Amino acid sequence: MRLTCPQCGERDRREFYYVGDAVALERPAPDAGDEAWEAYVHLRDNPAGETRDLWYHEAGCGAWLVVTRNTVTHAVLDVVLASDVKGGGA
Amino acid sequence: MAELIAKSPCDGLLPVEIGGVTLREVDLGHLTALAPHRGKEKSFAEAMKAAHGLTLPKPGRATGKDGKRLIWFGRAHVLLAGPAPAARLLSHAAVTDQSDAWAALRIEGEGVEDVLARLVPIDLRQQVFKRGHTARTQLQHMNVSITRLGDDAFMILGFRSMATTLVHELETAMSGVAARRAG
Amino acid sequence: MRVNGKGLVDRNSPLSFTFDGRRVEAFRGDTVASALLAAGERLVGRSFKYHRPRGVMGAGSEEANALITVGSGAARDPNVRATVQEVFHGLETTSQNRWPSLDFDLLAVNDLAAPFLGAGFYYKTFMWPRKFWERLYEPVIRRAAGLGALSREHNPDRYEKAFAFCDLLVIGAGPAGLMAALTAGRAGADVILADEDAVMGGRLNGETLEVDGRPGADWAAAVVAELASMDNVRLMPRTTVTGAYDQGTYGALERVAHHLEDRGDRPLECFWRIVAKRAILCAGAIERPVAFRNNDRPGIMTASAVRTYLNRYGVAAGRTVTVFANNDDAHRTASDLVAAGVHVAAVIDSRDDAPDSADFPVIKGAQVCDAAGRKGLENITFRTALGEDKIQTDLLAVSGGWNPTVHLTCHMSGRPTWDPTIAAFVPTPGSVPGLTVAGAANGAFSTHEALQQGMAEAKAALSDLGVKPAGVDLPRAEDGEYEISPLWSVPGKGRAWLDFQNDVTVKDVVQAAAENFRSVEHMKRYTTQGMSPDQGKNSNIGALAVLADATGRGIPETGTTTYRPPFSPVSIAAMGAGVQGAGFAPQRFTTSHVASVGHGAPMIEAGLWYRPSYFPAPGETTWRQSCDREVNMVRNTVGICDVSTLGKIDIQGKDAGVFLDFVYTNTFSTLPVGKARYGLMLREDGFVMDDGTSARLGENHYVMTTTTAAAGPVMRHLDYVHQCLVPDLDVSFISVTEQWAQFAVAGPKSRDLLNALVDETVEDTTWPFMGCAPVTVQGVKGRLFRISFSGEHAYEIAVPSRYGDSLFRLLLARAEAMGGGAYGMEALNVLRIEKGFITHAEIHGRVTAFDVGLGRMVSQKKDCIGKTMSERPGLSGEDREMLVGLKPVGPVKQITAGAHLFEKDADPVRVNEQGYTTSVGFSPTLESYLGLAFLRNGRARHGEEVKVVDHLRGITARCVVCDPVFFDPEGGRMRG
Amino acid sequence: MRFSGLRVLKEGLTGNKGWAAHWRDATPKPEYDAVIIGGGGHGLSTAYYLARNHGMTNIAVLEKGYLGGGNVGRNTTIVRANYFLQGNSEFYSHSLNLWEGLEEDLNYNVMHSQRGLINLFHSDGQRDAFARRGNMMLNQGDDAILLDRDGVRKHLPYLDFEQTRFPIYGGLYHPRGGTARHDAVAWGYARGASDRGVDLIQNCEVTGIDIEGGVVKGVQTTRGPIRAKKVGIVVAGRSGQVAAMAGRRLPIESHVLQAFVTEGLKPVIDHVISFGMGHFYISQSDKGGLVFGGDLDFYASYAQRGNLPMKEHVMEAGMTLMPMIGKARVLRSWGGIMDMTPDGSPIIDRMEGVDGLFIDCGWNYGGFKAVPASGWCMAHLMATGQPHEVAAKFRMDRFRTGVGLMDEEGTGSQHNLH
Repeated sequence: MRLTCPQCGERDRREFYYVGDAVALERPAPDAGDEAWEAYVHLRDNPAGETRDLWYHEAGCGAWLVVTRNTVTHAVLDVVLASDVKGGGA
Repeated sequence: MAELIAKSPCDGLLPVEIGGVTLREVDLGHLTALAPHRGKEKSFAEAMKAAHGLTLPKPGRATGKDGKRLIWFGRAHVLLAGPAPAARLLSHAAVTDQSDAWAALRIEGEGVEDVLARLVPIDLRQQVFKRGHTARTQLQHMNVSITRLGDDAFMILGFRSMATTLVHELETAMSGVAARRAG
Repeated sequence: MRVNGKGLVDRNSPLSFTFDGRRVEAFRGDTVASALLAAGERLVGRSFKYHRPRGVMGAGSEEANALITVGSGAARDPNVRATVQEVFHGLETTSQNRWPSLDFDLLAVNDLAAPFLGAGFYYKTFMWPRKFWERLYEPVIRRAAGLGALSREHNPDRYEKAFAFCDLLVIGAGPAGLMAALTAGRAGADVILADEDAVMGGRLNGETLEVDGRPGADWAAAVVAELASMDNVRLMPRTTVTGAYDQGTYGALERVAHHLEDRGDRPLECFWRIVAKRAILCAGAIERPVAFRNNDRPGIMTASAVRTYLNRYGVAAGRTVTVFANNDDAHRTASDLVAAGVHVAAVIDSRDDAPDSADFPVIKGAQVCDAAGRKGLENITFRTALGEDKIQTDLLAVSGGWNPTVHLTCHMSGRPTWDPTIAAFVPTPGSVPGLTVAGAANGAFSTHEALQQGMAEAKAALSDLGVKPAGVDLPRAEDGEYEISPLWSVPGKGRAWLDFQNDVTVKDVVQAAAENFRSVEHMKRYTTQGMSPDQGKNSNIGALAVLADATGRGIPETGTTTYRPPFSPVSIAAMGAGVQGAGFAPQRFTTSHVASVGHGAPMIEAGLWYRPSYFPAPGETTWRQSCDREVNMVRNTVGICDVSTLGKIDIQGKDAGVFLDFVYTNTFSTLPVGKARYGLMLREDGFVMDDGTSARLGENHYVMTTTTAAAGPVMRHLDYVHQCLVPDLDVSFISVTEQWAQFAVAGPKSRDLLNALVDETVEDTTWPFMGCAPVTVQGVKGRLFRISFSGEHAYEIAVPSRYGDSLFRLLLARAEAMGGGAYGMEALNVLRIEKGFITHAEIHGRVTAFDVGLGRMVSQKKDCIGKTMSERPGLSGEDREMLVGLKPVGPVKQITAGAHLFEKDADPVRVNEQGYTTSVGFSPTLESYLGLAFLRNGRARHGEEVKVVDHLRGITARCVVCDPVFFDPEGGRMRG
Repeated sequence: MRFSGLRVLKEGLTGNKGWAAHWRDATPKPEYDAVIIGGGGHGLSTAYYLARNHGMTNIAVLEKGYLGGGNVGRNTTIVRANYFLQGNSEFYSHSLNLWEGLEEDLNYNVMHSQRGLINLFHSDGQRDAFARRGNMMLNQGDDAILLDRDGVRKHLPYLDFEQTRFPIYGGLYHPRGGTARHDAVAWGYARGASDRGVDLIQNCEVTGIDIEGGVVKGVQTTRGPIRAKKVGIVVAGRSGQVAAMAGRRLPIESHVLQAFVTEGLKPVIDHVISFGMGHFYISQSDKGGLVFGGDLDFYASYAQRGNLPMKEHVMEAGMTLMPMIGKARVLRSWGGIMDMTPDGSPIIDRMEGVDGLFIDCGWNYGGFKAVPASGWCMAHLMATGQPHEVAAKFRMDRFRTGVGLMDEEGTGSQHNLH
């Protein structure tokens, strides 16, 4: 499997660390309540098909990436920097 | 009074030459990691140009030359190799001394691409990875920085503590390639 | 025997090798199989289950029968295909799966018991008495099963792995592959051409077909020569592409030196990971046998293999040859043999309309129904509408048609499509993104079609790649129609083999269907058909057809099993190359490593690092003696310990403090410059992730310390929190673990030692407890932290790593002069247990801040990672197991780590379990074993006596529960 | 038909013509007392024990493909009871007890082979952690022996004791651990259930779950609607999709775990060996193939196939630990889809808010050995409405409350760290 890092270009899967659903980007407020936190930390859509997940280019540039991917075909549809998704532009 | 004696990371391990490929340790001078402060990317680039005459490299590129080089070092960092960082950079970037953190190797000779192809999971062939190209990637199980210095020459930076393994892996690959070329 | 004037072997290079100790003559260019056939050796192996005598069946890597062992001693290599192993002078080969000899095999008795050993018989018996399975039945079955044997010695050979990249990967160098590579190569594309054979050319080398008016093999050689001259083309002979993976990644095994008498430093094999933008599969097709009674006799081969041995190796595999076929292609075998002067008794063709020949008799509408000759074919029986007849023959060349080699197209979950016109499965387009198929692999069986498709697919690939095609002419070649009438098995009594290797017969498949194993997957799993070393390459389609027939379905409805990587078997040594011995993970050495070893310290693994266990002094014979002395030394004078392995992360930026407040449970933004603070980090699920001390070096500058084990994960975590959760913060991190060599200087005399060493004056005003500041050591700028993991007055001094070795030696010399010295991990562990300091033995991933008594460190004034989830009801309260200390109070004075805690009178069984010990050590300071443990509601139980039970080591101790801080609970020594 | 050695002899002498179907192929009835979605190991054992232990025979198992086609047919066949946390310990102990009587109970030889499992450790810290585990096994009444380096050497002399990257300090030996013939387990349960009247329906995919007023009414399938008073979801690998039919999200992500088998070899490895530092475990099948596996590929996937980096990692682990296997050739590799829960432990529970709907899922990569007890406990739950005492801790709400999390690996109650 290969992912195209926006910084480094196409790289082998062995350079990346995986953390799971990109829901991780949407951290609830501390007082959002049990259900919101349960949904954030534990519950997953876990789709058989297109999904968005978070990868870390650990052996490369150190960027966290949001990857849009198909869990059935392993096709990679899009890779963007997580910091861009979070709207952290200067 | 005794003095502290400096030891290089590959002390006693190098140089080696196998089948026309040589591997030696190089002293790059100061190594400084620089991460521009938020919103100061542009002023940092200007300060760097003014202080050291170096252009800020794009991702995957290195600027400058032997003795004074600026190497893209990851999402947030560039690595200044050679001069001590000018004080004026401090107001534009996080400045961290890395002079002792990395083992710096130069590997060169005909067949060096074949040697690295045994260890590095990226395409380092001349037509793709040209002089001035650099990458953060892996070498066997280690995270490294690789920069092409010339047609048959690369610079490899690896963790200081892993220098023994780094040299061992490269030597093994060099002897395997040499044996094939001999045949 | 050899046929003069035929073959590509080098008749000027004779050599010899051994088979079962017998000398066999051969030529360079032979395989073991061709040489054995030339020497008239027909019996080469024994089958898996019935130990039936077997001979060479094919001429490729899919060989089902001729599996041999190459070499001896540690390097012996079992299950090598004799059809692939090239000969060299002195090569040593032996037959397998027979005892005492190939000719006389005792287990051939299984063949007589065959009626009781049919499909799945073992599921129905061997159940009684229960204990007999492990003691009797299973050992007997295991000994009888298996093929070759491993040496049981460490692999002595060198293997290698490598990466390669290209625009276009062409898999297979037959006519289609050569044409594809030529088309792309001339256009200037970056091409890799890989072929499993030593000589490229594929079927062209085994046939007498012409291309462009000259022998196909000559045409192939010319194309290979041209390709070899191109800088943009890389030829990889002896390289099997074994798997297709995501995003254009292919695995390939190169057999580098199996064919060499003197291999020097060459690896035996190299496992390649090839990344290709496009690929064309030109893997050809595999001829399939027909099932009939005793169709596994030595001397029964595929028709194309017989041609290959004749045309490529100059070997006639028999003296009187009979051909049995259901298609035109096999008639070429007879023609080639006759042309070479070999007697062809007859061609038996199942079709009524088979073509006639002037050169040999063709018996139409006929089927071979039996074969005789246990260790070598003697005659066959065939059946026509008129009845049965026999032919004396020593070689039967069989063709049931051809199966395109579709395997790689199925590696990414693709399924092939049934093509009734050729009675075979063909690749389904698009099965592997970026890969197309050409030639026989695509069901195009004529040479013309192969060349034409190879060229067309290469052009399509060039177009995708944006490369302009160059002029290449399509060579002239035969374009015969492939006429076939399906024939899978010949009805009749007796056993007719489908899977030769696993001894699966038509009867087995029919029985499986009767027992309701009607799904093709069930049939495969029940009969083991297709699970043999050829993975069903010779048997899958035949077995499927028999199953379809037995269940009254068509072949497409019955479906196929899945082809999975690897295409042909790959040695573990090749895919796991480069790690034997220490190479599995990098070794990390501290700067004090050499000096520590010089002091006799045994070095132990700490993650990837090596750290000294203890430093034995003269006269000490056990580690405990050294450890006790080192602990006393730190408590009474001064000790030195390398702590460089702890993770150190440089954190800068105007939001550094705010950021740390978010990742730590406690507050760092209020920490004064020049001070350090202990911090606790949670995972988002509320459990403790790591701990460590972070110091504020400047207004916007901190250095964080992590545990050795968590250095990498914490770095990743900080990057995650920053980039994914709070990217607007102005903060950056970089690991400085490698930059600094850091040593603990601990003990009452630590300050004296440092004052004699550093330029600055070290005193409570300049370095109060938890203070930190720059320091100069012999002119070298460093950092000095007043922190303690021993509970003593202590410091950690850091200098750039280049000076680490030197500083360690200097510190050691100074310490020794003061009555102190170095201490290792054992003493470090005892010192911290005495103080109740936790490590990853305690924060093992299942504990909360509450559990370790640090609940108050979770600041209520701010949010932090893990805070909300740490407030879940299950993460605190009296049902939790809490950190406590344990001291023995009974006659047994020893405690062990990993023991469980029980109320003092309770039975030591699970339902009574109350907790467990995590760290224990003998404290020379308190002259007692001490234990850290987790005990249910432990903080409320100080003073209670509990039973500490280690069943494994037979130790049960009575202990009193106490505070985990055993020594100097007020911390006066550390702060003073 | 009762299987026995005598029967094999008799059939052998009469041309093997008397063998009958191991299970009946059933067509769906309009209504059942209970429907099990999923004809894998767990679903079939649930059906078997519903019939055997609770007398419920008007039940059906609905399988979208062929029986035993999921993880029960693609795993490394290890059977063990070596857990150390409350909840897991008693459950897997119960499962091992059931394994030990399984062949007699099913009259089917599943080749359960108690050849012994050895978990290696490579540091004092790991030894302490394994000691805790071994002591819990003994607390539970199971078996465990702590081996030192020489003890390991006696059992496994062929390991690399001198050069390997992580030297072998010792091992935790679990003599009752072992392997079983995975497919036969599914077939044995299928035959047992079918003989007791259970309808086994293959090629029948569930496409919807009918719920009215918070009560389950039945399922929609590719072979028509089926009414049912109780519905059990037992579809490891597809749990998320089926739960979604009931409008539920689960604390599960699906991951690929690869496994490998080599060509047949004469007996060389007599135990099950687990090398935690390298995420590597291996045994040798009775046919002679070395069966081994490693860690997850580590990305959410439903593809039943893996990629090269993990394959290489697994082979590398083998080569550093036991370089004698270098010349063994890998014949086939495959991937199973694992239901990964945040704490690495399973769920057998009622589906909150829907009467009559139950779920058995989240087996992570340890589902095979759990097959008997999982079925036993799921059947108990479905029949009685109460959790079985050995599975009482496999509650879904433990993630919300934090009570009774069973994180054996200590990697965290969050996804993807196991």
